[in-house]
Parts: sequence; structure tokens; C-alpha cells
Amino acid sequence: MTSPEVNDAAVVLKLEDVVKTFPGVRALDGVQLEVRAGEVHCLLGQNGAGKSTLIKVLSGVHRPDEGRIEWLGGEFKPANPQSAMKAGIATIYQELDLVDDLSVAENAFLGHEPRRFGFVRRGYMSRHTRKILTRLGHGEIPPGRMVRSLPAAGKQVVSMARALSHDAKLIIMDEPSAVLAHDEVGNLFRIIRDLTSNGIAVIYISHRLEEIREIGDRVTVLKDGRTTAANLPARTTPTRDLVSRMTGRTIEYVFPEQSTQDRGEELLRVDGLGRTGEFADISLTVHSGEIVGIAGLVGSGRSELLETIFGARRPESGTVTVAGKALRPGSVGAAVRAGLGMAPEERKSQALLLGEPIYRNVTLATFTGYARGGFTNAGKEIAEASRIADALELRPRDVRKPVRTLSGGNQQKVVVGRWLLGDTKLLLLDEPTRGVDVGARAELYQVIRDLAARGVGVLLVSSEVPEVLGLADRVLVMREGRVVREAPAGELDEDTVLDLVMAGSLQAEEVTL
Amino acid sequence: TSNDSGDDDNNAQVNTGNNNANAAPGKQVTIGFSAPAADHGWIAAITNNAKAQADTYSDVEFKTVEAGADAAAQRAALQTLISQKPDVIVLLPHDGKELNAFGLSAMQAGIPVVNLDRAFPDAKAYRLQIKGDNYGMGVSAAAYIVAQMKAKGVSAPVIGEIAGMDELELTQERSKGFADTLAQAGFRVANRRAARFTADTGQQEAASLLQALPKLDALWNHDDDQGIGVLAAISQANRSEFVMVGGAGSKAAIEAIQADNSVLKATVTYSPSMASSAISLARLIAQGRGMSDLVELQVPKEITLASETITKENAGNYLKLGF
Amino acid sequence: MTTTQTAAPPANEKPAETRSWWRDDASEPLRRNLALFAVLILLIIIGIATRPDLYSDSTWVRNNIFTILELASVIGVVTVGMTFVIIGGGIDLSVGAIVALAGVWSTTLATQSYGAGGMIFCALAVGIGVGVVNGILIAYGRLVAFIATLAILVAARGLAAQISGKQTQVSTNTFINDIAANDLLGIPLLVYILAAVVAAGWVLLNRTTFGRRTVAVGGNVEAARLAGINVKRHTLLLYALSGLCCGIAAIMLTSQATSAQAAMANLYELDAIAAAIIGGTLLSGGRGTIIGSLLGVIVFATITNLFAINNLSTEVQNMVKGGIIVAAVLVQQFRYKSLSQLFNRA
Amino acid sequence: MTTTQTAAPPANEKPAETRSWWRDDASEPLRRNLALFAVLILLIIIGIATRPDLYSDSTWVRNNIFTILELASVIGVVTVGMTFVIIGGGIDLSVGAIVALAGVWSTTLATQSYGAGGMIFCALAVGIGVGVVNGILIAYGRLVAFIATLAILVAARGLAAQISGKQTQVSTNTFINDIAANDLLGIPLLVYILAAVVAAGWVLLNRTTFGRRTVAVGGNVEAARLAGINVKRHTLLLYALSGLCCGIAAIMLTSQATSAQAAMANLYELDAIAAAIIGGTLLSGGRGTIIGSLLGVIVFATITNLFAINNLSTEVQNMVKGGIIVAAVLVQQFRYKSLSQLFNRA
Ligand SMILES: Nc1ncnc2c1ncn2[C@@H]1O[C@H](COP(=O)(O)OP(=O)(O)OP(=O)(O)O)[C@@H](O)[C@H]1O
Ligand SMILES: Nc1ncnc2c1ncn2[C@@H]1O[C@H](COP(=O)(O)OP(=O)(O)OP(=O)(O)O)[C@@H](O)[C@H]1O
Ligand SMILES: [Mg+2]
Ligand SMILES: [Mg+2]
Repeated sequence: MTSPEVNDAAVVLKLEDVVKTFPGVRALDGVQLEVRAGEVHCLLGQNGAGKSTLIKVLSGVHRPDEGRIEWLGGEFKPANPQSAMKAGIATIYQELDLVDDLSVAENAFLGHEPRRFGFVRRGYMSRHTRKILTRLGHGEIPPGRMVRSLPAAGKQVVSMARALSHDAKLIIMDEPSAVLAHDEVGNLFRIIRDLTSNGIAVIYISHRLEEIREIGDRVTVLKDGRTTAANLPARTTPTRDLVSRMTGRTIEYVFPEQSTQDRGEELLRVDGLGRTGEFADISLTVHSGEIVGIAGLVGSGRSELLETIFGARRPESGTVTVAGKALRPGSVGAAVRAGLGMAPEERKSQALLLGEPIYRNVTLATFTGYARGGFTNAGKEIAEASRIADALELRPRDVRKPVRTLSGGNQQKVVVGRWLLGDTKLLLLDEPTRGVDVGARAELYQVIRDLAARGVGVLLVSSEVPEVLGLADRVLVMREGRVVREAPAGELDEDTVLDLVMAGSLQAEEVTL
Repeated sequence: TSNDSGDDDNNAQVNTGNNNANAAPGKQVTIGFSAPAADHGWIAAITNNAKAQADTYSDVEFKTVEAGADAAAQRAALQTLISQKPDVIVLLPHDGKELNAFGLSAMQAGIPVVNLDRAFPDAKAYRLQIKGDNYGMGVSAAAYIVAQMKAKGVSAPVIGEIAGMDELELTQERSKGFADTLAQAGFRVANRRAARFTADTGQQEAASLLQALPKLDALWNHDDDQGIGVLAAISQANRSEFVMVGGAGSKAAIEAIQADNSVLKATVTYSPSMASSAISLARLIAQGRGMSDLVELQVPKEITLASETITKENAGNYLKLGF
Repeated sequence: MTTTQTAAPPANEKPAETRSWWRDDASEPLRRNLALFAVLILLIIIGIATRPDLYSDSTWVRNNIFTILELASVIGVVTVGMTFVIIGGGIDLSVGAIVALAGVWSTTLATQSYGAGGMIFCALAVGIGVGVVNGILIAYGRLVAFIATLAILVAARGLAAQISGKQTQVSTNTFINDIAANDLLGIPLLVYILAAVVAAGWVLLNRTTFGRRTVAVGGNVEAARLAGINVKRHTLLLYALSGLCCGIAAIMLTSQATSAQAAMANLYELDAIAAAIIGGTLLSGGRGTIIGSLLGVIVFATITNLFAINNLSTEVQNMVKGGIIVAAVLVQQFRYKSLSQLFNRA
Repeated sequence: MTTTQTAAPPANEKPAETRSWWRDDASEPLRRNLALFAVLILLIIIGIATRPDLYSDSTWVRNNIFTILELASVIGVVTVGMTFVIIGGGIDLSVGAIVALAGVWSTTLATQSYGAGGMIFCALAVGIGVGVVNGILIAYGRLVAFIATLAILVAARGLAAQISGKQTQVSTNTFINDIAANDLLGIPLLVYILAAVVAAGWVLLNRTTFGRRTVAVGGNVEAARLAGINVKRHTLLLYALSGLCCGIAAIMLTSQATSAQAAMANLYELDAIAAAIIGGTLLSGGRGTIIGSLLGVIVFATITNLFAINNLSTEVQNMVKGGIIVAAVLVQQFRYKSLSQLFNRA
């Protein structure tokens, strides 16, 4: 099954018929996997296919119920994360696993701190961390800095530094690019190539096919916890094939037709909005039925802008007007009453009640509307939530299940679905497809388009330029807290946007040179 | 206070009453007993004394229920006691006013109630009330101090007070008796700290008080148990310029007074021996007998023990009564 | 364009769901409550085994049940309020102090002169008032709940001592005093009050928007805020609710003791928190049940009763009590695991 | 937005990123501690204003400082252990009970017969032993820390009452009693012990793997587990450490009071938790400083001292104390905000 373009290096890792069940879910149901030294082996699969579970089995977090794992020629049964690391398997987990109140160096060496008589060898650890960070292209991050003060992308670098701090022969990366901007992804790939050239194997998980094409050697596809295809050549396998193995059906990764209808009356007007250190002097409008996209680098202040418009932060200057009426600043309640809705960037910490049933999450912003005299109407809520679940093809469909048991992409559908109830006139979407698989992504795009067609205005923030260009009618490009360009989507292409977005960084680099 | 766990063999606070007509066995009676569960030497002595006194009678069956942490728990415990049909109940309530209702209902049900120490406000709630004199304690302590100051010729003495648990009414009564009596001599309390009847809080409050009063002439400490800590604080601060009066009358305090090697010169009694008397009298009430030295055929309704002042001179007499 | 019609027929999802519906997390509270029931039954069996003489008397058993429930009633009412606060992500250390302050305030001579109505009004008003102060400090002053309510604990007890002059204030109002003394259809009035508060609490938590907001605020405060819930106002209301429960409890306790004093309801905060947690309320918020809390209170009261009828000394009592608390929680966990394994095999 | 070029960053830092790579709140603990210092100075100023007669005497001032530090010493040692437990994501309600049990056990006649060494050994062993029981229940029995340590609180006080027969046990050992009575170079020995424990705690927290892992376990237990830290063993050790601190405190308190009894160290758990939180320790774990906790303890001791030298009555004392706690925390927050604005402008 090995394709000719993959070298004949030794197989380091081999999984046979691995099964892992959780109460009510067979997360892994007979997985086969074979990884060779020095290759980048990609794992593909829809949300909930079992990718994260698989790597947790490999890294000693979960113990498999059945099956056999071979590592470097011997049987491998890691009892805990520590023994997996000792055996040479390091993992960058999908959920960031850092401690906010420890420094960069302490996080990188957490669990295996260099020490003498129980005392941390701080100097040694700091020097070593700096070396790793430099290797990662981020020598500017001081090892003594608290991780709390780093932005998401910086934290990702620290996670990577931790993986490199082990003397690993296999590094597993679970969606490392999800929180990275375009130039950061390039940097990541450089590091991966550096690793593989040293004979280190990498298991790489991502929902972005173009990344897999660029960095991957071979691909294994999972569906419903089963291997549906193994060791496909990453560069040459047609997209159609990959997608059909993932979904069991054929879809194409395309955006819905741009709507042709004229845009309606002005819904949202933002004038001179600013917050010190985050963004300044932002003015924009969104019309009924219009999708306005905001492109920009991670850290360009887009999330803060959306949160400020939504009333979750208080603006220091400027005004927000909805349908001609000034919005009370700093009040989410007022924004919701005015018909605004927001799907925030971090769904787990900002949007979901993980232990509560799906339907209660879907109706979180609207349950008061179904209530009579303060008494809730659970029957109505379940019916409405089920309707949304059907419309969004939520899996599982039973809305009484706790949200915690859903995969990432389905959780995102719940968050978006929340604002499909009630009379939302303007939807603010912050990275709505982060960590969402191809199939669900296409469904979400369709949902967003349908909303616009119904006259809802959409303000969309995304770090994926094709997404902004493909979905939006009009695009704003932000850099360092300011809008640097505004144009209809048709007038922009990917290269132009990337150029605009990164101009700031390029100029900055010139300054230091 | 002592380190031996109160064995009853030679308990001086028990009336073995060999030469007493009432010691002769009478009708078989069941005495129910309940006292709160404070981790405090005085309360422990109360319970021990009651039990030891009951053990001296062949005609008494003694049933105790320990009340938990507060009045509600004690009330619930008493309910279970009632169901065991005692002939008489001896009760040291958490708070007399809080258990007044229980006293009333028990009396109405025909079970005489002997109230120990903390009075019921309602006279119908008890058959006999036997208690110490908290106000009198303060009076005695103040009287001793006034006499000492007069003898030393101190006209405007600096007087300190370490009280017990401030939220208890008995503490208020003691302080009132103290302040009233001092006022008659034209004196007043310069600083008053409230400890919690334990040695560690006594030490801390005393340390604070000594710091607040760089010069001191007299000090009254309400309770000899916490007094261990008060004396520790005094010696830790190297202070000795004043006289100290204790309260309650523990064995350790009486010994210290007798030895006369510390600032503690006197203590005013509030003796747990009242529990022994309460059991004796409860037995007589249940058997329908009177006190043999009295003409009356029945036990009287109220007995208030005097608070005596123990000094070096009379310490020898009281030593056996120390708890 | 997406073509979705080809796959995922709902038919094959159904069986998996029916097999596992009871196992999903929503039923966990129920299972935990079953475990508490088991503990309760065990305690009663121990009671029967150690005192067969008493338990053979049916009148005594009946009376004993009411003794336990009356013992549980005051702390039970406080625990209902506490459960809301904890589910909402907070903690209220001031409950005992509020009970004392409300009790003392409503038994001052001045208040008593307004009769039973005045006393009840006063107790409830004081309870709500202090609760609102807690709420303002926490919601708007952004103080940690632990510190804010600890400060109010200290201050409220101080104020209660000040008002009462540290005296025990006797209630001369027969209406108030009769609440604890009287029965209706053979059941003590206090038990009715407890039942009413528990029922109201259950409805409030499970059937009203207020309850839903409480779970949301405690479960994920950021999500609640971004869903448009006024988190600050809700937090304020939660502490006011707890204060209200304390006001009710103050009347009940005053009636039981026919008096009030500054030191009353001592350490009720610990009892209430312990009962709520034993009952399955998550200390970090977002999850809990009223029934669980009620069972927790009753378990504690039954333990106390068991000790009393066996006349254990307080020190032994305390040692055993510590052990029983640990055992009760362990039983809950054991039950949870072993039962789910049992069902898995079936 | 300022122009980045003026700031002259180190050559290897990209200016555009210096602004966006981190938000500068790493120094927050320091700023909080500064705020506590401000509170402390305010309290001293109030002291000077109300009792100028005393404060004008330099010997008195010197003695007063030591009085305050001695008052703070026992609870300070307990608070160091508590700080570790809270940073590690737990809570220990049993500290007061452990101090009492260790104190009582080490002053039984039998133990005293082994001399000072035997007493100290006994106190430390009892402290660590009970701490280990706490740790086992929480780490391996998976009990909520609040419930487990509450149960141990009740049980340990019961055992202490049983051992002592509820008597106050006098220490006749002069070595032990002299610890509290003696000075070295004019500074009380107890203050040295406090300083030593604080210093050891600081080093342990900031310079050893144990301390760094404590932050990890409390801050993100999942991350700690994934990093291969044995979370259970670490949790066990944290409670054992707290128990050890209680054992040390028991010796100190026994020495101060020249005696021990079951009711000693009453409610120290609340004092220690409050001091730690006032000192900036996050109740939810993952963040806290030893110095902050020490300052918290000293602030409380200074408040008590202030009340004593002004002869305030207990009830007024309590009312004012509640207010001061609230004010202290508010000052911290105010300072935090205003200062960060100040720094932003600079
Ligand atoms: N701890 C758990 N308990 C119960 N079910 C779980 C648990 N972890 C994962 N699952 C379930 O196992 C299945 C596989 O989940 P997994 O996280 O491995 O998917 P994934 O392929 O990583 O998805 P995504 O791309 O969204 O991250 C899902 O149905 C998920 O709900
Ligand atoms: N104290 C501060 N000092 C300087 N800059 C700050 C400060 N606080 C926030 N920022 C800025 O606010 C922005 C926050 O970054 P964030 O990653 O949330 O932005 P974003 O554009 O929403 O990115 P993403 O696409 O990841 O959502 C950054 O521009 C950051 O530099
Ligand atoms: Mg995943
Ligand atoms: Mg963002």
C-alpha cells in the first residue's frame, strides 16, 4: 500500500485493531496506523472521527480496550503520559495544556524539570528554553515571561517547545495550526521539516487539506473510529478521494454562490470605535442581508472589536448604532435585545455550559422568550433545539445529551445554532470554523449564506483568507488594530489580502534590520 | 484543672454523706442528666461530678444525654431522654432562655426539672434551680481588688479585665458585677479583652492587654482555665507589678495562690460542685424527701451558691474543692 | 454545493440512544441521591440494631422521625438558599450570622411591640438586606465571595451583639413561639415550613428562568454573560435569596428557642455547605439539586439523632461523625461506579 | 498606540510583536503586595493618631511590633501550609483541629515524660499523620477537599477531646515553655520560627520542582497530568505539608499558652484562609505568594492590636473588622486598576 514517493525508512509505530470505548460511544473501533521514521503522517477525519482519542491512546492518557500497539519493534502499553514521554513520544494536545501562572521555561519543562536536590536549575532551564525557542523561530519570547501574558499563538509556540524539550522520536501534533496565523503556519512547517530531517516522525492532524498537501508525506483517514484508508500519498491523492473516505459521501470544498440580492437597509454602524492597546478608530457598516468579513493576523484586535460591538467590553471612544438607534455601551443585554448575536472565539470557555444538555445550550440566549411568568417551557425548548439540530445536522441528534460529549465541530454548531433561534438581525461570528471539519464547514457556510439570504447581517472574523473572500460580500483588512483596506470581496484576491495583512510585520522587520 | 482524667475515687466534690440521714436508700429512681458539650474543664467537671455523685447512691439509675453543639441539638437530645421516662431531669442548658420551653413542657408532663446554673426565666419551668452567682463573682473580685488598692494606697489604679466568651450572658453578669463594685470605690476598668475560656485565647488576649497597658495595678481574669494562658502571657512579658485575681477556682489556681510565687493572689469561686448537689437534691425530689437540716418536708425551689474569695490564707481549705 | 442526503439515516442512531439514555450525565444527580438514601437507610438500620427497645415502639418511631425533621428544618431552609448560591458559583459564609442578626433584630422589645407580623417582616427584611449587601460587594464590588461573606459574618455577629447587648432576648409573642410548639394533622408546623421552602426551591431551580440563569452563571459565567444574561444582577439576587432563607430560618429558630441571641446559629455556614456538597452540589458551581441538599441535611440530623439515642459522648460522636461523612461520600462514589458497570454488562 | 520605534527593543525582538505578544500583568502579585503594605501603613497611622501617648515611646513601639509578630506567628505558620494547599487547588478546613490534636497529644503525661524532643516529635508526627489522612481521602478517595477536611476537623477535635478528657493539659516542660518566653538578640524566638517557616515556604514554592508543580496542579490539573506529574501523590504531599505546619504551630501555641486543650486554635482555618486570600492567593488555585499570605496575617494581627490598644469592645471590634477586610480588598483592586493605568500612560 506504500506509495513510491515515501522512502523506505523503518516503521516506528504500528497500531492494529485498536478499540477505545467511552460510556455510550465507541470512539475508536478498530484503528490501523503505521508511521515511519522521518515522515509526516497526517490524520484526517471529520469532527468526532476519533483523531484526538487516538493520539491520547498513544500518549498514555487513555488505555485502549483492545488492539495492539508496536513502538520501535516492541509492544507498547503506556500506563501514563510520563511513560509515553520516556519512551520518546511527545504530544501537542488540541486543547492548550499550559499553566498560566508558570513561566515559559517552566511550562516547557513541566514534569521533567532539570533539578539538583529538588531545586530547579533555573539558569540551565532558561538557557535551554531559549535555545529551543530560537530553533522555533521565536527567540524573542523571554523564557521567564508568564505564559498568562502570551496570546494564543505564543502559547502554541510554548506547547511546541515542550514537545521539543523531550528527546522525542515521535511528535504528535493535534491541530497545531488551528490557532496560528498564516505566517506562523509557514514557520511551523519549517520546524516540522527540520524535525523530520533528523529522523523524527511526526503525526500531524489538521482539517486544512492544503496544509496536508504542503507538509504531509502519507495520510491515514479515520471515519467513525475506523481506518477507512491508510498510507495514501499526501500530495497526490485527489481531494475528492480524501473527502469521500472521510465522509462516506462526495462533497466539494466550495463556497455557496454569492447572493445576488441587493443589500438592504443599514443594520449596524460603528463610528470611530477604539480601545487603548487593542484597536483604534474603527468605522464600519453592515447592511441587512450582507456578509462583511474581517481579515487580519492573529492579534490584530479583531476579537476585541467584535466583543466591544457586542457590549462585552466598554469602548473608550466611538459609538455603535443598530438600526438607527445608539446602542448602550458595555451592555450585552442591550445588544441582544437590539437583535445582535455573537459566536465567540473560544467556544469552551466563552460559549458553552459543557455539563448541560445540548438544548439548554442552544436556548441559552432565548429561553426567557419561551417562558411564561418566569416558568420555563422545556418541551418547547427541546422542540426548537431539535429543529436547529436538524437544520445544522448535529451529531448526535438527541438534544438532551450533554454538550461535553460532542466533538469540537458539533459544539461549534451548537454555538451558532443558539442565534438561529429568536430574532437575531445581526450575527457576529469569530472564527466560526476553527477546528471544524470539511463536511461540517460546508454546512456552516451554507447556514451563514441562508441567514444572509433571510436578511440577517453577518460580521465575520476569520484567519483563513479564502474563507473571508469566499463568504463575504465586503471585506475589511485589519492590521495592528486599524482597518487598512475596505473593498468588495470581488476586488480582492488572496495574495492581495495576505500582502496587506502582513505589511506591518514586514515593515517592522525592516526597522530592526 | 488536672492532667488525670478525673477518676472518681477521691473526688472531693462528691458528698459521700455517711453521716447523713438522707443517705439511706429509698425508692428506686431514674435521674436524667444533660449538659452541653463544651471542651472546657468546668463543664467537664460538672458532668464528672454529677456522675460520681449518682454512683454513690444504690437507689439511683443515672442516664445522661450529651447535648451537641447548640440549643437545638440539646433540645433534640432531651426528647430522646424524655422517651426513656426518667423520674427527674437535671439540666444544664446551653442557655436557660432557649430551653425554657422544654422545661415548661417537661414540668407539664409531670417530670420535675432541676435547673443547673443557667436559669430559666419562667418559674414554672423548673422544680429546683441551683446555680452559682455570676454577678457575685464580679463583686467578690472587685471587692478584693479594691481592698488591695486601698491597702497599697493606690488612688487611681489601672485595672484590666480578661473576660470569658463575650456572647454569653454569664460573662456579661460577671463583668457588670465587677464594674458596679469598682465604681462604688471610684475605680474603673481601663481595658477589657474577651477570651474564649481556653488557655490559648487567654494568652493572646492577655498579651494584647498587657501591651495596651504598659503599667497595670490589678487584673481580673474570669476563668482559671484560660488563666493558664493569661499567667503564661504575664511571665512571657516579664510583668509583675500588679495583682491578679482569678475565677472559678481550679486546682492549679488554688495551688498557685498558696505557693504565692506569681501575680495570682486570689480567685473567686464558681464551683462545679453544684452538679453533685443537684444530683443529691434531684434524688430527694424524686423520692419526695426534704433536706434533713431544713424543717421543710420538701427541697426548696431556689439555691444560689455564694462566690467565695480564695486567698493565700484560706487556700488550704479550698484545695480539695479545686477542679 | 453540499449534498448531504446520502448518509446518516437517523434510524441507526436510535438504538444506541435508547440503550444509553439513563446513563447520560443528566441522571447523575438521581443516582447520587439514591446513594444518599442508601446511607439514610443504613443509619436507620444501625438505629434499630442498637436500640431495638425504642424502635419497637411505633409511637416513638413516629415521634423520632419528627424530632429528626424538626432538627433538620432550620438548617434545611438555610441550605436551600446556600444551594442556590453555590450552584451560581458563589459561597455564603455569613448565613449563620444573618440568622442571628435577623433573630436578634426581630426580638428587640421595639420590634416585638409590633406583634408577630412585625417580627416576621423584620426578620425577612434583615435577611434580604444583609443578603443584598453581600450581593453588592460581590457582584459590583468584585470581591471574592469567600472574603466578602466572611467579612459580613464578622460584622453581622458584631452588630447582633451590639443590638442585643449580648443578652438572650426572650420572645414573648405567643404566635411566634407556637410555630415550633404546634402541629397540624399530627405533623409539626416547622416540618411544613421546611417542605414548603424545599418545594419552592425545587420549582425555582428546575422550572423557572431564574433557576436556569443560576446554572448558567455558575457553570460558565463568560458564556452566560455573552448570552445576554445580566450576571451581576443575578448574582445579587442569589445572595438576596440566601438572605431571605436566613430570615425564614431566623423566625423558625427563634420560635424553637423562644428567644434569640447573637451567638445563635453558630457555624450553620459549615453545616449548610457540607449538606449541600454531600447532596451532590458542585462547590465550583453549575451543578446541584435541592433534593440532594435536603437529603444531606436529613442525613446529618439522623446521625445526630443516632448518637443521642445511643448516648454516645460528644467526643466519640465527633470522631464517628467524621467517619460517617467520609463513608457517605465514598458510598456515593462507589455506587456511581459499580452501578454503571453493572448496567453496562446488562 | 505609541510608535514602537521609540521604545528601543532588544535587537532580537520584533517591535510589532512586542506590543502584541504579551500583556503585562506578570507583576500583579507584587502590586497586590504593595497594596497590602499600604493598608498596613494606614493601620499604623490610625494607631499613632489614636494613641499618640503610646506611640511616642520608642521602647513601647519596639515591643508592640514584637507583640504583633508573636500574635501573627502561630497563625502565620499555619497560613504558609494553607497557602500551598490553596495554590495546589485544594482547601484545608482541618488546620485548627490538627493544631489542637497535635498540641493535646504532645502534652499528655505519657508524651511529656519523653521530654521536649518527644513532644516536638509527637506534634510533628501527629500533624503529618492527619495531613496524610486528608491527602489520602482527597487524592485517592477522590473526596471533595472541603468535605474531607471538614470531616477530619470534626473527627480530630473529637479525638483531641477524648485524649484530654476535655481537660486543659499543662505543659511542665521548661524547654517547650521557654520557646515563647525567650528572646535571641532581642527578638522573640517565635518570630524566628515564623521567619524560618516563611523563608522555607518561599524557597519551596519558588525554587523547587515541588513548588512549581504545585502551581501546575492547582492552575491546570489536566495540563499537569499530561505533563507526567503524579497529581495524586503531589496532592497527598500538599496536605501532609499543611499538617506539618500545623504540627509546628501546635508546639508554638502550646509554648505560648504553656498548655494545650481540645478547643485550642479555634477557627484558625477561617483566619488562615482569609489571610491567604487577602494576600492574593486565588481560592480556585494556581496562583498565590507566600509573602502575600504573610502580609495578610500581619494585617489581621495589626488590626487586633489596634483594637486592643484602643480598648474597643468585642462587638464594635467585629463590626469594624468586617469593614476593614472589605476595605483592604477594595483598596487592592483600586490600586491594581489605577496603577496599571498609570503604567500604561508612562
Ligand atoms: N472523555 C470522553 N468521554 C466520552 N466521549 C468522548 C470522550 N472523548 C471523546 N469522546 C467521544 O469520542 C468521539 C471521538 O472524539 P475525538 O475528540 O477523538 O474526535 P476528533 O476526531 O478529535 O474530532 P475534532 O476534529 O472535532 O477534534 C466523539 O464522539 C467524542 O464525543
Ligand atoms: N495590555 C496590552 N498591551 C498591548 N496590547 C494589547 C494589550 N491587551 C491586548 N492587546 C492587543 O489586543 C489584541 C488581542 O489579540 P487577539 O489574539 O485576541 O486578537 P484577534 O485579532 O482577535 O486575533 P484572533 O484572530 O486570534 O482572534 C492584540 O492586538 C494585542 O496586542
Ligand atoms: Mg480532536
Ligand atoms: Mg480573536
